[in-house]
This record gives sequence, structure tokens and C-alpha cells, in this order.
Amino acid sequence: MNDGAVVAAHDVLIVGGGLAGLRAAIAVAETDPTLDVAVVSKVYPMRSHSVSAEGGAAGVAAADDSLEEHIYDTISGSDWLGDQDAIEAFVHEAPRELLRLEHWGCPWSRQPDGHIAVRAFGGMKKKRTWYAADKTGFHMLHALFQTTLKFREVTRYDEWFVTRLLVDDGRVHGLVAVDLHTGRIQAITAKSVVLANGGCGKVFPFTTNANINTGDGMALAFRAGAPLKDMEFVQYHPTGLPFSGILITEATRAEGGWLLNKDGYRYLQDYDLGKPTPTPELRSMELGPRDRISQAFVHEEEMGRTLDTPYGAVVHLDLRHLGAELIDARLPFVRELCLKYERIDPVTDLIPVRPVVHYMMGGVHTDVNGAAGLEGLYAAGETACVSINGANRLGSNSLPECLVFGARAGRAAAEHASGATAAPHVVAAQAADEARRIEHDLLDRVPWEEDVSTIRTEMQATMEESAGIYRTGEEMTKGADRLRELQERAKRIGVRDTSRTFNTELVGALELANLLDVAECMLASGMQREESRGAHQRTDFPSRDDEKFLVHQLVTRDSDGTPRVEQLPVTITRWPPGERIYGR
Amino acid sequence: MTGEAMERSATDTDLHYRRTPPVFWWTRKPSYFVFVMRELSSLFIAWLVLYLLLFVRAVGRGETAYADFLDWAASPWLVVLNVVAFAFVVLHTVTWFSLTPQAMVLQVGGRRVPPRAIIGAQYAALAVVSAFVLWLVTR
Amino acid sequence: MADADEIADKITDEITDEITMRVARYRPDKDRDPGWQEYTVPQREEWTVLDGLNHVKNEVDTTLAYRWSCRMGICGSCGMNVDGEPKLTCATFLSDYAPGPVTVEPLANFPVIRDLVVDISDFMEKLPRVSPWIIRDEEQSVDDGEYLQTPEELDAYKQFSMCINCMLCYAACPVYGLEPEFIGPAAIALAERYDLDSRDHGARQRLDVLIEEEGVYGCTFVGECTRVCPKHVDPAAAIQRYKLKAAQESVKMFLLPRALRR
Amino acid sequence: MKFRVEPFLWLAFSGGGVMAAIFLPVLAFLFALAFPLGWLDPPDHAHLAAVVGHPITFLVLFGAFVMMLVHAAHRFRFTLYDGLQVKHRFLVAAVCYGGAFLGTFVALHMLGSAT
Ligand SMILES: Cc1cc2nc3c(=O)[nH]c(=O)nc-3n(C[C@H](O)[C@H](O)[C@H](O)COP(=O)(O)OP(=O)(O)OC[C@H]3O[C@@H](n4cnc5c(N)ncnc54)[C@H](O)[C@@H]3O)c2cc1C
Ligand code: SF4
Ligand code: F3S
Ligand code: FES
Repeated sequence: MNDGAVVAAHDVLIVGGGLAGLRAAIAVAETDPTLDVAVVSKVYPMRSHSVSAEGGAAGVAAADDSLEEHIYDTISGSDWLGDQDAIEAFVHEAPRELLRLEHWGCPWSRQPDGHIAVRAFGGMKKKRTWYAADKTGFHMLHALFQTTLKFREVTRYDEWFVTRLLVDDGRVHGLVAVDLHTGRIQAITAKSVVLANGGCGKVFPFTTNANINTGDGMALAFRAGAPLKDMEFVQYHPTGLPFSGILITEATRAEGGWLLNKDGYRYLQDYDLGKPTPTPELRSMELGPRDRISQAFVHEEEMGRTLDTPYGAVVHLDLRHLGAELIDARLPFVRELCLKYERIDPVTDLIPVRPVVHYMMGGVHTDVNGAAGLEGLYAAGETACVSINGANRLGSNSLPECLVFGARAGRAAAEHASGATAAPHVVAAQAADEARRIEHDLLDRVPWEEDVSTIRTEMQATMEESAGIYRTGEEMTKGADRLRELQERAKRIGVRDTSRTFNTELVGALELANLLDVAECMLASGMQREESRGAHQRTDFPSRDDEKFLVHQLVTRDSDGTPRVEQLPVTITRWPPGERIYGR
Repeated sequence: MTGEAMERSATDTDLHYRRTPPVFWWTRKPSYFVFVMRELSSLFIAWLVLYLLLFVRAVGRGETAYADFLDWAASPWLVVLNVVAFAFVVLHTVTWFSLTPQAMVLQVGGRRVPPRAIIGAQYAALAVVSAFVLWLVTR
Repeated sequence: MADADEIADKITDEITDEITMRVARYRPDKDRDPGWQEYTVPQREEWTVLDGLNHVKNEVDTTLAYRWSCRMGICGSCGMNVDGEPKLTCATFLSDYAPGPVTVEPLANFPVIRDLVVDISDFMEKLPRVSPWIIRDEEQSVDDGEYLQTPEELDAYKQFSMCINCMLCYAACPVYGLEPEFIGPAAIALAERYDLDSRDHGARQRLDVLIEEEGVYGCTFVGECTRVCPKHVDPAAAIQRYKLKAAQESVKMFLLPRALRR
Repeated sequence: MKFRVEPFLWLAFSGGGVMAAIFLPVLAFLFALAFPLGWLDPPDHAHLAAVVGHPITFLVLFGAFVMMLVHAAHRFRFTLYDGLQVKHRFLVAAVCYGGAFLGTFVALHMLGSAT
């Protein structure tokens, strides 16, 4: 019967088979081999979005580099909103985690003497980004996934879609998921649950993110009563391909690529990002931070110095002077993508690019060990917000973040599970409830008054208008109203597909519900932050206001389902807020 | 949950649709067809070995047997068979040579020998062997 | 930034052509056998076959089921047989099939779960059998730094590490279609990837698996796996090289006198 | 390491493949086409008898022919098995390799008769 029956019990359940989730699973197995750990993922682990990361993963390795400097770059990159204790822990542990991945077989690019090679990256003062050509995420994920196969004690639920956390009395006891192959709605109990569901780029119409990045983890936590943090901070990557939104990695600029406006002029020099030099200069010009470069684009567009295409304005990324040999050695995937999707060759042609939604700084609020707001609940990776990224993430910090905090969350979840008791009986009733909700609300509703794709498109348009690179209070309020309406309409969605087998329309409907919740949180949080900081730029409050807003904002769910925003102090240890200076 | 829909739900892998390739699967794509032809060359190779053995036997049996054999070998059906067999042998040689570099990595002085060089070397060997055989039998 | 509607308008202006997609449908709870359904979709230069399917899903028929995610040819989910050839649909352009119709079927050789979704659990079970992870004689602590590996040593296995598990090679390999026990191209390529990795010492362990009937010697070098591989992994080469290696090892072990073995 | 026959069969198959690729074109051309059809004058019997009667020729031809037969048997086994889906694993193998085995004796006999 499709009644949400409890089909299995594990000690630790990991939701998500991306970098963060798999790292957490191994951490559990290593912490206590007697624990029974399982990974639940809506796609096969190697399909997770980590696979598309291109540029690299930061970790201090070079002799001329220091932990202090990586810490400082990350803090100033975060516009001082990152928690400094978390950043310290992160920077200290990142190199070790990256080395561990090396031991697990990741094919990192090397120097001639066999040591790890590092490249420059935006906002970083030293070369410290480890890379595997320009398929870093792909190689990291596959090496990690293949390594987890070695741990026979890790059970996998592939293509199971998690719809709800089972919570009793402030404690998490497991989850409910749809087994996509059979359509069965089933409950799995656990003593600890780690959310590693990745990001939510699909809130926006134009994103580098994959189709599966629908903020499920954030929505699951939010609905279970755990707070989300800093949801207003959405990173735009300056160089996405028009139409598809496919990412052209920052590594192109680290290797020496230039951004040109329609006059062939390196326009970043007009935006306080330093002076153009023929070879790339760290923390300057094209190697400035993403928020500032994306903002410069908007100004160029306003001044009519961009080029028009059917898919919006673009500027050009120029790699021609790098030569075929370097491009083939270090950026082969970029060449492949350009040839395939734009039918141009970066060796001889300019690449049209525009800013594109790329990464969520915000997410499930956790402490430095990944503990989220409820007992037994942990979160890591892009779905979580520890926060090391603050108001703006530095490129190449998020892959190591997945490893460092995935491992920490895994260890903490393991420890918690060792001491915890089995799930109480009430959760079975909750699971049955959830099964009934899905069956009734989504699958049995005839006639179908609304459908998934219309509402999704309207939501995405709303978010683009109200939460773009530049925002105003007015736009966000309007957007929030629209989202309320869409939430109401979404209640009338019916799934036309009545088959239980691999019902992707049902998945779409469940994802849409998550997207809407996450979008609402973004706007609710954004409206409250009356300042401009990092990726949150308000034309009605153009400057940073440390007095009032050097704080995190937590969004929790009110009893009526609407988001409520509270403040939480930022942890500042040794680096008092200062000015973000690039190129000087 | 409505009972009826439930009955019909896929419960297991036994509802998966399994497709088995038809016997003549290799007629569906040119590349499959070439593959099967390549594999069929084996029959003709076996035939040619037999034929050459018969030839040798005839030579061993004396001058008349040899002449008779040559006559027999010129009979139309045998000529047709041998022309076909020869074509298959050529197919075998060409495909075998072109696949070798894929199956074998040769290192010379720490460097990988490029596929073209391997293919070239095989044709060179073919030429030398052919010339030698020709010289040996017609000397 | 340009207004979303404005973009949409410009885009609709551009639509001149249409193409018919013949899509295989199979709903196990309704159909005994797969059938065909035709959809006409706009055909634009930058549209991939996947964009066509998404158009159908969003605008025409919400019940069509297929997998996709990254839409940039790296996650490996969107493999289907397009006009009979296994393809990544996100990297295959509709315009290449103009004027159509273009047929889209689930990947060949795998059981069909539903519409265009196939069951790849067979591969997922085979993969661990070839031990695709670093096996060391002696573990070295991370505190002692990285295992050194020169760029040349990296190059030795790099190509075989590019596999995205998209399963196109399995769909193209007739041997796998006929003999589902065959471990198959991608799994063997991954075994070879670790064997060739200078950090790995697990060749022996993998050999014992791959020398079995369903291992490398099941492959008859059809070579289709390599031809369809979107990531230029060349699994056919991996398998043949493995055969040679396994044969050399066998000769060494069982024919040579003890003194001559390495 | 486990003992399996498959690697040895494959080695023989490959060796035979090389032999066939290099030797057979010229042999087939000369003896199956060019001489019988008179494109080239057939060599006189005495010369040919001397060549095939030589022990080295015997060894070379015997080795090459046996390898080619094993090659053919191995390949044909898979052609039957996969190409034509004759799904009797053991029977097919027995017939094919049995054929090659028989061929070996025939070769020994016929080549021997010429020396
Ligand atoms: C194109 C691109 C390039 C990037 N390049 C870089 C880079 O160079 N350097 C860098 O540091 N960062 C980069 N990033 C960011 C980085 O890749 C991501 O932040 C990171 O990979 C996220 O990993 P994750 O483990 O948190 O989530 P993911 O890898 O996204 O995994 C999420 C997992 O959760 C599962 N899941 C989600 N929802 C559910 C549900 N409801 N039920 C069950 N399972 C579920 C999914 O199946 C999946 O397995 C890039 C991002 C993009 C989009
Ligand atoms: S070898 Fe190529 S075709 Fe096969 S799964 Fe890997 S990437 Fe796909
Ligand atoms: S197509 Fe199949 S038979 Fe071998 S060479 Fe490739 S695995
Ligand atoms: S959608 Fe990821 S490979 Fe096509």
C-alpha cells in the first residue's frame, strides 16, 4: 500500500549524493564503522550537480601562501558577513580534505615534479586553487563516488525523492521519500539526518545550475521548523553563455582572459578594480570578486556599451591571446562547450557572456559542525549556510566547503546517532499523513486547474525582476506579493500523469513547492536588509551599514506558513570589518 | 489511495520492458554490418588455409597433380569463391591493421608511438613479406 | 537587464521552422508494449533534442518522462537513442535532424522503466565489481602530503577517467545487448583507469574479475562503444589493452618457469 | 591469479590474426587467383616442390596455418554466438575449436605429404 509505511531504519541518513553528501557518508563510516549509514538521492550520485563545477577548489598548498591570507581573502570577499570561526576552521581543514581526495584518486593537475598544481582565482591574493583541468567538480565527484563504493556499509537509495522530514518534539527521526521507480511513498527512520541537497538556482530563469537544483534541502528544513540563514545573497556569475546559461568558468580569467565591452575595451578598469595589465594580476580587474564584476556589467548595459542578442545583452570574454595550446591543456571543457553550444572557437573567436545566477550563499543555518536548528538534523554543502561565504562567495571556496563541512556534519551526525534512541511511534502517523498529502493533493486532483510549468515560469520571472543584481524595497515587496499569489495558485496544481512509475510531473510539482518556499524566504530576508553588501545591492540603500546590518538574518516559518525574519550576530574573531579593496 | 490505480502501479522490475535484439540486428546499422562482415572473414580465412593445404598436397604429389590442381582452381565456381575470399582477406587485413593501435600502446624512448606510425609499420611489413613470398615462389 | 517579456517576444519572432519528434512511450501500468507519439516542436538553431523534449513537457504533454539535469553534457543523465544512435540529448541539436521527423527512443539494450527512462541498475551493480577506487599496498597518511604523480603519469590514465557513466556505450554495444552478463565498456574502462594510475596497486585484484567469462574476453571489438562515446574515453581501446595485459599475465603465471616470471 | 583458458585462446587468436593479415593476401592472390587464372605464369613444379619441401617452409607454414585456423575458429565462434545468436555456448565452442583441432591434423598430414 502506498501509505508511507516505514520500510527501513538506519542510524544516519544522508540526503544528497553530491560532494557534501558523499563526504558526509564516508565520515560516518569512518567515525564509527558499526553505524548503519544510507544515502538517499533523487538522482544517481554521479549525476549530482557537483559534477559540473569546472574551475577548482581552494586550499592553501603553495610555499608562498599562508592560511592567514586565505582566511583574510575569504572574509573580505564575504564583505565581513562570514563567520570568522567557521572560516578559520574551513581554511585550516581544506588542504587536508583536498589531499584526502588526492589519496582517493582525484586526478588533480600536477606540476612537472609531481606535486599538486594550483591556479589563480577571483578574489584570491595567492594562487591556491587546486584543479583537474577545467572539470574539477566532475573529477572530484567521480573519485569520491567511486571511493564510497568501497565502503560496503553505505546503503544507497538512488532516485528516491525526499519530501518531508519526520520531526517529533524538536527532534528529527527520519524522512519520507518517493521511490521514483515504483512511485511508492515510504518512510525511512534514522537517528540523525544530514541534508546535503545542493543549491536552488532554479528559483531564477537564467542560471548555471542544473535542473535538479531546486532548493529541496532548504525547503525541507524550513518546513520542519529549522531556520534558513542569509537567503538574500544570491551570487551572479559574470560569465554564462546566453540562452543556455552554461557556465564559462572563472578559470578562463585566471588563465588570463579579458572581459571586453562592445568597443573592445576592458571596462572593469572603470569600476575600481585596478588597472589593466597584459598578464593577470591577482585580486584585480578580471580577477576581482564575482559580485563586483557582475555589477559592472549592469552599469555597462545601462550605458549602452553591451551587445544585444535575442537572449539579452552580452559582453565578450576574450581568450584568443592565450593560444590553442594553453586552452587545450587548461581549459579544454570551455573549448568543448563553446564549440558545441555557441558554435564558436575560443581560440579564434570572442565568447559572448552575461551574468547568470550561480550560487546561493544562504541556506540552512548551521553551526561549525553542521548542526541545524533541530536535534539530530545536520546540513552541509550549498544547501547549508555555516557561513563561510557571507555576502559573497569566492570562486573555488565552495567545493572544499562541501568536503570540510560534509565531513564535519558526518562526524557530528555519527556521534549523535551513537547516543540516540530509536524513532518513536508517532512518526509512522506523520509518514502516513505525508503519503496521504501527496496522493491526494497532487495525484488525485481532477480537474487540473493549474500546472507546474506555468507557475514555475511566473515565479522565475518574478524573482528575476525583484531579486536581480540590483534590487529595491519596492520591487521586492511587489515580488513577495506575487509569490503569495503563486503559492495560492500552486495549491490548485494537479498532476495529470496518473502513473506511479517514474512520474516526473509529480517530481516537478514537489520541486516547485520547494522553489516557491525558498523564493519567498529570499525576498522576505532581502526586504529586511536595508543596506548594500556583497551580492545584495539595493539602489534604495546603496551603502553598507555595519551599524545595523553586520548581522545574519534567520528566516523561520510562522504558524501560517509565512516567513519570519530575525537577526543573529556575525562571529568576528580577529578581523574587524574593513573596506573591500581590489586592484590597489 | 485509490485502489484501482494502485493495482496497476509498477511494483517491481517485472514491469520493465525488456527488448531483445533481433537475430538480424547487424543489418540495422552500417557499422554493425561492417563488423559482422569482418567477423565473417574468419570463414574465408579457414577456407583459404584449406585451399593452400590442398595446393601444397598437390605439389607434393607430383607434376600432373599440380597441373590438375591449377586447372581445377580455374573452374568458375572456385574462382568466384576465391575472389570473394580474397576480398574478405583484404577486409581482414585492413581492419586488423587499423585496429591495432587502439589495442596496443607502444612506447619508444618513453614516448607513445602515434597510431599512424603503427599502421604505417604494419603496411610496410605487409609489403616486405609479400615481396619476399613473391620472390621466393617465382625466383 | 532586458525585460523577460521582451526576450520572449524576440524569441517567438525568430521561430520559423518546426520539426516533428517521434517519441517512444511506454507506461507500464497502461501499455503492454511501447508505442509512438508525435509532437511538433519549434526548431531553432540553439535548441537541442533535450530542449525539444522540455518544450513538449512544459507546453504540450506533461506526462512525458525522461531524465535530464545539467544540460551541459557532463552529468550523463540524458542519454537516449536519437534516430537509432545513442546520444546525449543535451548535446545533440535538433537542427541536425531537419527536416525531421526525428525519433527519440530510450537507450537501447536496457530495460525500459517508463517512456524514455531506462533501468541502469545493472551497471550500478557491475561498477563496484571492478573495484574502481585506489588500492594501495601501503596507505600513506595525508599528513605526509600527496602521492607524487607527474603530468606524464597523469596523462597515462587521464582519458579513461573522463567517463560520465552516460551508458551510451552500453546502448551501442551489441555484445552487451545479447549478453547482459558482459561487464561492459564503461566499467572496464574505469578498471583500466585505476590500473594505469601510478598511485594504484590494485591491478591484480581487478584482473581476477575481468579475466572471467563476462569480463574483457566477452568483447569482440565491435568498436561502437568508442564511436558513440561523447567524452572520447575510447573504452574499446581500454578493453583490448586489458586483454593483452591479462594474456601477458596469464602466460607469465602459467607457462613461464618460475625463474623467468618477473 | 586464477587460471582461465580465455586469455590463451585470445593470444592465439591475435597471433593468427596478424599472420592472416600479413601472409594471406599475397598467398591468396598468388595461389588462388594469379596462377590459376594465368595472370602470372605459374612457377614450374620442380621449383615449387623444392620450396614446399624445405623443412623451414614446413615449419613456417604449419605454424602460420594452425594459428590462422585457431584465429578463424575463435572468431567464428563469436560470430555464431552473437551475430547469429546460436546460444549454445558449449556446443558452439566445441564445434569451432574442434574444427581447428581437426584442421591441425589435416595440415600436419598434408604439409607432411609434401616434404
Ligand atoms: C556550473 C557550476 C560550476 C561551479 N564551479 C565551481 C568551482 O569551480 N569551484 C567551486 O568551489 N564551486 C563551484 N561551483 C559550486 C559548487 O559546485 C556547488 O556549490 C557544490 O558542488 C554543491 O555541492 P553539494 O554537495 O552541496 O550539492 P550537489 O552536488 O548539488 O548535490 C545535491 C544532491 O542532493 C540530492 N537531492 C536534492 N534534493 C533532493 C531530494 N529532495 N531528495 C533526495 N535527494 C535530493 C541530489 O540528488 C544531489 O545528489 C559551481 C557550480 C556550478 C553550478
Ligand atoms: S565510456 Fe563514454 S559512452 Fe561509455 S559511459 Fe563513459 S562517457 Fe558514456
Ligand atoms: S562495442 Fe562492445 S564488443 Fe567491445 S569494443 Fe565496444 S565493448
Ligand atoms: S543533461 Fe547532463 S549530460 Fe545531458
